[in-house]
Amino acid sequence: MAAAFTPRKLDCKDLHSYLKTLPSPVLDRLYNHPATCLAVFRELPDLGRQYVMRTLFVEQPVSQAVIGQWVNNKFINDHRYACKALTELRVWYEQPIPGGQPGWVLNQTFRNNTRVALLGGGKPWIGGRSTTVDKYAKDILFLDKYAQERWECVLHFMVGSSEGIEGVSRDIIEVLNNSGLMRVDATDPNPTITPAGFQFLLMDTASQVWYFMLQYLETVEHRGMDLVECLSFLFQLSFSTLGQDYTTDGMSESQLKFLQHLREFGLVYQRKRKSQRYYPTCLAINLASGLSNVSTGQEKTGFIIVETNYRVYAYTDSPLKIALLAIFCDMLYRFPTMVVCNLSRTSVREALIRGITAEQILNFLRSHAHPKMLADTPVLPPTITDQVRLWELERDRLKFNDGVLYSQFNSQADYELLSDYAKDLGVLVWENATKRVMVVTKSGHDDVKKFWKRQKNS
Amino acid sequence: MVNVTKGVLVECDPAMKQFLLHLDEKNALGRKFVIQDLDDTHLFISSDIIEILQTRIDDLMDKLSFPLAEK
Amino acid sequence: MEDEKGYRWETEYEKTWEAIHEDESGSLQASIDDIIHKAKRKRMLEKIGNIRLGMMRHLYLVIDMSETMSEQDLKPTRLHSTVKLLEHFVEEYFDQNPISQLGVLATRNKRAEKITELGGNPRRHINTLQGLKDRKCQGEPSLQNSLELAIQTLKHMPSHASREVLIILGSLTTCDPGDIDNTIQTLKDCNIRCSIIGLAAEISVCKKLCKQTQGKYNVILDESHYKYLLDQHISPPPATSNTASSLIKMGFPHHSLSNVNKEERPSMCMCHLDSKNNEGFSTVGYFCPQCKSKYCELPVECKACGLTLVSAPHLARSYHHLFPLDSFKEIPRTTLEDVEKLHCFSCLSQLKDINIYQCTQCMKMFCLDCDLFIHETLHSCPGCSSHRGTQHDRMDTT
Amino acid sequence: MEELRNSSLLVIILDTNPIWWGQNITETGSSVCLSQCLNSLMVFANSHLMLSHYNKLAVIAAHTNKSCFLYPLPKPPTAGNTTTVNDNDTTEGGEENAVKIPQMGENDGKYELFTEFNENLKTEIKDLILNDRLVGELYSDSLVAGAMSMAMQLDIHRIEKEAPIGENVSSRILVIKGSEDNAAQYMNFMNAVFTAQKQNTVIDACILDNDSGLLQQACDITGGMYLKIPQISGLLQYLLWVFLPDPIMRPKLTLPPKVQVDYRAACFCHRNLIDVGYVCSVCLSIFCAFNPICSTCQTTFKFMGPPKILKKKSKKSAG
Repeated sequence: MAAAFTPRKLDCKDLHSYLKTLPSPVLDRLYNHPATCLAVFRELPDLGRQYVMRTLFVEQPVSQAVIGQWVNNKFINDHRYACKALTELRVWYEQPIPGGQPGWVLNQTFRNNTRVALLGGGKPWIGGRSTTVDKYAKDILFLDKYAQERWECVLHFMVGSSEGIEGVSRDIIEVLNNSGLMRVDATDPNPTITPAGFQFLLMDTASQVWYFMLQYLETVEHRGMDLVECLSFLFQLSFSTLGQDYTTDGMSESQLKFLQHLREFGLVYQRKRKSQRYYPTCLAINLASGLSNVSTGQEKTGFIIVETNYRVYAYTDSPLKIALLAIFCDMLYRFPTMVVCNLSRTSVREALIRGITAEQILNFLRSHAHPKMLADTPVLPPTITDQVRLWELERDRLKFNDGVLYSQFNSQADYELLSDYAKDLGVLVWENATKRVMVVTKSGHDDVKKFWKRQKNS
Repeated sequence: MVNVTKGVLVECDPAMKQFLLHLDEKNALGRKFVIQDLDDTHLFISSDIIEILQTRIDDLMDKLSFPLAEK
Repeated sequence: MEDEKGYRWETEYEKTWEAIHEDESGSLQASIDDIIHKAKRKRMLEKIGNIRLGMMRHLYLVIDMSETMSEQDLKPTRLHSTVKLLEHFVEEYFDQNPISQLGVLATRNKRAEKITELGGNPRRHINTLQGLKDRKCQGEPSLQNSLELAIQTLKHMPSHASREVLIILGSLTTCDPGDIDNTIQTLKDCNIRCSIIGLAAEISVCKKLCKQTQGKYNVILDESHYKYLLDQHISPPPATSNTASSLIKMGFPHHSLSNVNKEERPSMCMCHLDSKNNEGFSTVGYFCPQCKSKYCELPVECKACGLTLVSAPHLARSYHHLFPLDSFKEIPRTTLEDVEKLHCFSCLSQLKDINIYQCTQCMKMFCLDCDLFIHETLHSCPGCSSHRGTQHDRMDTT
Repeated sequence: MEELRNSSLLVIILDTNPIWWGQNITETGSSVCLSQCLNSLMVFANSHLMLSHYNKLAVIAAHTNKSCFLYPLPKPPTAGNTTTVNDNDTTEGGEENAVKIPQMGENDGKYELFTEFNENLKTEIKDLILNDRLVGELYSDSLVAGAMSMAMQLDIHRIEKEAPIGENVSSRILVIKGSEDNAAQYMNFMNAVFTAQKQNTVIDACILDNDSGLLQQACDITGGMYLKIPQISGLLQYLLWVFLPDPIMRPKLTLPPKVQVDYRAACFCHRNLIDVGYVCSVCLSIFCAFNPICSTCQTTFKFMGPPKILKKKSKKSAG
């Protein structure tokens, strides 16, 4: 009950934090593919990238003191941060230099494959470009449209609109359910959207795809596919060229299966299931940019105008976009190419109750703002941003914590004994030593009670 | 001797606390619910009242806010 | 009447529909594009051609600080708006006139006071200008007192330099101790050019002053017009006929860095001699080639031997005024063959505008944006300078 | 990590002067020829592209008789693609000649974008050098100023037209140069430098042989790095060390100290560098000796004894 009152923020990891969760043998295997090395390299902090570039052609370990000197003393924190990131991702590890002093040496696999990516040599990437001309060659416009349609199918499915539902496969539904974006209720066979799902809808496409892929990758091993192979392939896709066709030659069983899934999500285009050729779409290619949690320039131009009188005009006829707006707006009028709606306290509150944060709403409005609005700074009128935030704060005036109240202690010593114990356990939420009153969390109550009984008996 | 009571710890701003105390005093929710007044920003209340309390507070906020846009 | 145009703001908006024509498909887009495009090019074409310019300018800015300047017809107040625009003006002024000098005077309470001395450092002027925002606007301005104050310094300036005063006047009155006609006569004798930008309405005495001293007198319409008027004072004015021309001896000092010569001793620079702290005491600096005095910035006049010290880039910055780039020829896109294959020489984009611009020397084609950029900022044609045959500087050919 | 996405445009201007490269091999006995330098350059350029998804690149050749883009190239519109400058998300490879792929470089583990860029660069350089035979005269200096003007334009075009909102494009120009300064292009050169300063574009210079006074000034004015490398064979290490970090990164790193800049001017009459000279008050032409008539603007100067005394006198007489 009380838990429902604190909205759960959708946790979208970036590549760095995702890779950190992987065990080191998996990481080492991942570095066997140049594309992964490239992707990891780009995720490193600025200084880290410079270190890698400087040591890329140095075979021996480099003294840590020497590397420390590359950096201006004022930026020692940046230096430490970079070193930590490099170590965490196993890009380099510690090894003493001949004099016995501590040094860093690049991970050999990483070094070799980064060099391959940079200079050439080594094995060709999986698949590779097709060597023949495609009779049914597709241009970029087509691919963009295709990818957008596929992805919107997924979103349509989530908002429960009837459009394009047939395009959503069981696999997609499974991922959506597993990730907690949708939920199957006992009463209704069709899955319904969860608060997390609403937050998901308001993210930009690149982040959506990345979040979705992360959730998908969690399930990969259950499906009997190899995580490393899939990841390598995914990274490779993100470094391929839009509008270029690639062949499926040389792909492993897992990867072919993976490719079929990607086809369902709209990350690649394949004319027929058995076709030997596929085109990566912008969804896959933008994955690399989605990694760093920024929106891509590929997004369609914005369509929303927000006025200071809380009125929102959306120049669109897409039912999906209208459905998204309806999550936090009151619809007023609908015209063939535009809808007019109002941001009101009730409508925003409804969204907030669903677990959507004010920041997400504002972000959605900002990222889909009409070019005319983008010309102003700030993009959204400050009255609107402030008010939406205030509406959110207003709901936060009361914080409920289930707990147990301990009062009427006989002695100060008893009180201190118990409060210290609760403090050590980290379950003490409030105390007042003079009144000899304290509150512990519900979960901590059992431990504290047991402790008290033991104390009393002894 | 120690007295143990289960309930909910409420953290809020002083104004809100006064409102809660007021509701309690006036029996506005049909009964008393504040178990202990802890300090300026904390109250300890019985847990079964929360749902009713929520709606009451929402009502209050509704009364306090004005429709911002004309339909 | 020259003043007729732009006198009433409505004039600009009369019969606006006449300028718009529908194209075959009934769309107005084409003619709107055309209007925008003409406006873009207008400023560029207004530039004056190759005439003698007064390149070494000594300019006094006189700022009215009287009560009228706290009026709010410019937002937030006249003074704030003025200071903001002047900051930009000072920066641009030194960018375009690197070997020139500038000083600031203020007038209020029937007096005139010197805010900054004539000098060549934009930062110092901008800092003091920003300080002006917090000062109170009081009393009446005095035109005569401020002019006299400016004359005192300007009349000592060398005869080859152009001497100028630019007055920002918010008030409609002036409180003068004597006959301003005498002052105007002195200004004329000293060859000082006075220009005034009025913030309120036209005043006869100002008009007379500007006319007699060959300056410009304008009254602003709104803030953007204000900026436009100020911008007109950025480019050097044509030299007056009685400015003496001469060859000036200048020094191009070496810049020395501390790490080059270890045994060199640190020394005090001439510009910070009066300062109490250690500022300016180092081995780094510019050394006068004639007497070896040290300065920490250029351009400056050597305090020891009187030599003007500049660096070559300072002079080079002004050359584009003297050798302006000829305008490009405008060619309608439709008259060309193979239009699809054409792309702008410098930015490589396809040429899609209605008109294409062609350099008359190297015959390379450019898009409108690049054309504007070339003439407003770059001042040299990328096409010409990237071919051996046409690369030579315009200053060699003139 | 960062709110605004920073993309960095690097324009490399490579001096391809055949005379200097030829001399470099014959006279100094150096074994480094243009193609080796080109290899280093390509690794460096690849590294730049590798640093970030949003990094962009252009290469311009400053040749003896012309300067021209090596990469990107204006696309024939048949490719159905209006973006011409390299961008990782858009394509260069949308061309119809898929059959050509196996020929251009063995299909290996190199990132295909790099492969493509490198192949394009090689072809263009080859064309450029083979065309030399068609041109009669060769000069020992290169058209760096032209290349810089082109770089500035490209830069502006990108910033104003193509950069999406919220993208912060920082651009810089790296000049890799061996041949001597081209005095005839002084004004064009300086104009490009001032434009760069205005646009906050940094100019870096990597000097292979003769110190360049002009580039020293350019780097100093725009806040870039000027480095004369001791041996050409170490080019790649210097490029990666000094020139790979973009200007935002540089304050964090320990880099070689700034060089002493020669701010002397060249006189208009003999193109000599002078310490003290005479400047025409009307047109600012610089002369190394006193002349009664300005050769540039034909102004007749009042002849009043030695100019230095004239200056003092005029001051006194006015006061």
